[in-house]
Amino acid sequence: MAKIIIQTEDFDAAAEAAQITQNRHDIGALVSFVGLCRDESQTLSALELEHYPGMAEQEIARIAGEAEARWKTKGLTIIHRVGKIKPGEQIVLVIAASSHRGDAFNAADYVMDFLKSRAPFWKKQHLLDGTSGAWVDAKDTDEASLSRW
Amino acid sequence: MAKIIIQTEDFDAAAEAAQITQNRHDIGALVSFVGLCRDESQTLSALELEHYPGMAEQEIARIAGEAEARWKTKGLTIIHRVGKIKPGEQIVLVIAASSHRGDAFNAADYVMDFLKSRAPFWKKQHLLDGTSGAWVDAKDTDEASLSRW
Amino acid sequence: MSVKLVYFAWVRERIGFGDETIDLPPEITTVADLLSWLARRGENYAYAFEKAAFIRAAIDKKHAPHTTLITGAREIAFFPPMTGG
Amino acid sequence: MSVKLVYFAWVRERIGFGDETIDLPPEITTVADLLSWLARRGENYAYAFEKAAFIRAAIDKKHAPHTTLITGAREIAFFPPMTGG
Repeated sequence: MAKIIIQTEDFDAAAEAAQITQNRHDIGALVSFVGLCRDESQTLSALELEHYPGMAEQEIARIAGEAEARWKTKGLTIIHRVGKIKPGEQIVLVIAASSHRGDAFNAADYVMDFLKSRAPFWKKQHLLDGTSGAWVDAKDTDEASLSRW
Repeated sequence: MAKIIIQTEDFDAAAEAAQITQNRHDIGALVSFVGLCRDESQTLSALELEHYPGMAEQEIARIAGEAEARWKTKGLTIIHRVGKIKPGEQIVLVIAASSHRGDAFNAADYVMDFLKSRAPFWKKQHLLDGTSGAWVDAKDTDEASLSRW
Repeated sequence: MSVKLVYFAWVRERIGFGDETIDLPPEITTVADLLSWLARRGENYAYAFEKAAFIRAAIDKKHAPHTTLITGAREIAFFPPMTGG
Repeated sequence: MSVKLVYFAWVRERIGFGDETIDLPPEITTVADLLSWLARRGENYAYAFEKAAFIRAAIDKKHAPHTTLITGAREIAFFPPMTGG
């Protein structure tokens, strides 16, 4: 069973990884993905993450369950933040643990791919000049990436 | 340029990740791989990691360079421990940072695949009963995995 | 049939509120029917659903293609393509 | 030609030491030649190299297939397939 949290606060990736591996000697591979708020143009004040309460948790649980059915995971933690997130801050964490690296890489990669295109979250840009910018558009490449699986 | 270290001491994955991301707003994805010492049979006292000094660093640098040429990375850190490592302890760390998750996942996955089969490290088992067990055999699946790239 | 409608992101912004409960005429049987019917309710809805094919829907918190029957639905959501992660 | 030979893992254990510097007869020109020649030097070498095709080699710290010419090599390493990571 995956650990799934949606929260406004930041998360501690190292503490989450330790929680998965502590007192276990059967985990050989731990893959962590951290998604961060980018701002290459230096115009962004924050991204505001909106989500569909209830559905977001349920949809992530469904994606996690598919990953767990497909690969031999020994731990799967997914934390997604909502609310305003500043450039450089963490948005999402996926940790997959397994005996072998292939399963851990695949599970983390799979979860992130489906999280991007299937979990009900939306990003709105708040700009440094005080205006609210556009909503971030979904990328065709994200949808196309799903066909890998 | 990748940061490459071979050391006997343990490493701090969170500190290494922070070193890559600090004061930067252009990193959107950070993939970390930690390889741990497994002991599902509960017979292992430690794995002893032997390496070929000089060649190990050089070979990892070559693998890292290929990953950096192939994917758009904005940070790549590789730490490999040598000496005796107990069950549950960390053996290897690969962190790849990029704007987008695909590049970060691919770079970390690629580096781990080639590290396994091309970097001159060898693992010997020391057992709880005081005897020295066999050297760990290379797996055909590791060599086969390289054909993905 | 009375159903709760919920809106997210720019669909919510364009409509002007996040949820409402409405009575649906019996001829509205699919998500696509509901989208067309809503688009005729006012300028705000017309604006939100101007590219109807682009809008995603969920019935009772599960993704639902536009061909899905809405019979028995308690909550129907409309939102743009998702951009989480 | 004088060359430094280095051995790792169970190749090192079977031979009994980690390195040596030896003079090679001129007819030894490839890694494969060197492996066969070493295997005839004693029981320890014969044991280490009994499955010669399985043994990996490096010349001056770069991987070298068995067909590689050893001309000009300063350090030649022999070791089992690698098991790092």
